[in-house]
Amino acid sequence: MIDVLYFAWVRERIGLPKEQVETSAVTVADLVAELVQREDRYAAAFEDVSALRVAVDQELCEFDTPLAGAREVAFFPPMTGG
Amino acid sequence: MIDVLYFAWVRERIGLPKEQVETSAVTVADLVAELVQREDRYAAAFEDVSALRVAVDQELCEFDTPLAGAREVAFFPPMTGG
Amino acid sequence: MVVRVQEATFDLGAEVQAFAEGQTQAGAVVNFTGIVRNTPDGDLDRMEIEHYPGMTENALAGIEAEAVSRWNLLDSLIIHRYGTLRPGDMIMMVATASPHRVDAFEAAQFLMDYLKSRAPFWKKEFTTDGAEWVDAKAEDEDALSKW
Amino acid sequence: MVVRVQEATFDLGAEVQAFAEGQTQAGAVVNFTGIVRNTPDGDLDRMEIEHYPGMTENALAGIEAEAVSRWNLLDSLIIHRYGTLRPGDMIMMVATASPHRVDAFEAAQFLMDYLKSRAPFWKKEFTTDGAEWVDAKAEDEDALSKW
Repeated sequence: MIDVLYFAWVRERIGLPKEQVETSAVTVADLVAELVQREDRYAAAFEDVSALRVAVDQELCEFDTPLAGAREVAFFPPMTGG
Repeated sequence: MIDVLYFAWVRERIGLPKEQVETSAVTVADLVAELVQREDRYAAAFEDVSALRVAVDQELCEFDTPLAGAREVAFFPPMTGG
Repeated sequence: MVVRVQEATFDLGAEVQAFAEGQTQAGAVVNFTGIVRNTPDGDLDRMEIEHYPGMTENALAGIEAEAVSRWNLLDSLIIHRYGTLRPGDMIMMVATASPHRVDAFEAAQFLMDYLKSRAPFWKKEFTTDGAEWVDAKAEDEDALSKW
Repeated sequence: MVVRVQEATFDLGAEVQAFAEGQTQAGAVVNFTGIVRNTPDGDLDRMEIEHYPGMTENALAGIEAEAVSRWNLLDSLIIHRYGTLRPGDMIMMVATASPHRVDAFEAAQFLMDYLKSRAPFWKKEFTTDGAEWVDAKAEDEDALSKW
């Protein structure tokens, strides 16, 4: 079980801020592939992963980052702080 | 007649902040040459003009700047504002 | 070295004064303040800033630690708000203190550049035309390459 | 666009707050504050700042006008003190307001670089060892070449 978080328009498209996912995905990309299979709203959110950023356990990382031992994965658009 | 002003260590070496000078100097450098002839304290202040800055009518300028029409000339070391 | 992420507004004058007064070794204090700017049409009702609690604090502390390792910084402060903000409201501030002005300026610019693109905040603008997420700017991403 | 040359201290917090609050079009406000730094030995009793009344105001206004011509500045403020100052006292501040952070930062740095070497102020330090005029730094003169 892994916590999956969504922010900004990713959250809006998927319709929830956080969920627990039972997965055996090896990398972030594998997890995305599993989610996209579920429902159209996931497919809509992950339509263009180049427009997304991902954090594993609150650290920015890449889509090929392994998920071994990860407790929390977050997907969001590029950040607009400041 | 022209007002001649001195600041910082130039003022201290010459011993006064301001004086009126009767001069027919054509340039700043001519005025410096006249002053240096007067007394040792002027010679001490103008010993190394490369260490000095000059303003004519409150505008920074060069030692070869003409004095025609000038009302005020000021001599001082490089500025240390901020 | 302090990071604060908060919904409440902050008293800019009091923060800057307290930050500068605490500096006995610093000759230079730089402060940047970000303010909610209205749209060119002047039709911005509000901005909502979402963030990632936990990661936000970690990311800002990490950016600050990186600045400390690169410049001669005696102190720094980052305050960033989330929630609903109106035009003219203060969004955030950074402050840096150093013996020398170049360090204070560069560190503040570095903090701002990283904070823009690497701290997990997202802005949504609500105008009379509707609501829209603010897009990240390519120039903000490019700004990181100079550090 | 305001220039103030004064002997009295200034209330940094109040100045920064008032400056930032006045900005309805600016997204970015940058403030630099210069503070009297003690000597490495900690033996600085006081600093005396001399200036050239009249020329000082003109030089600062000229530097400010130059900044306005180069960057997208909505507002700026320069306050510079003269007279006797003690370690920890605030010497001066500049503030800039712009729609964009790069303009606000660069204009503030430009103002500081010019003010350091082109505004007619001179500092004398009084320590337990005696009094000495502060020498201009080559790096301050060099800083002007980048603008």
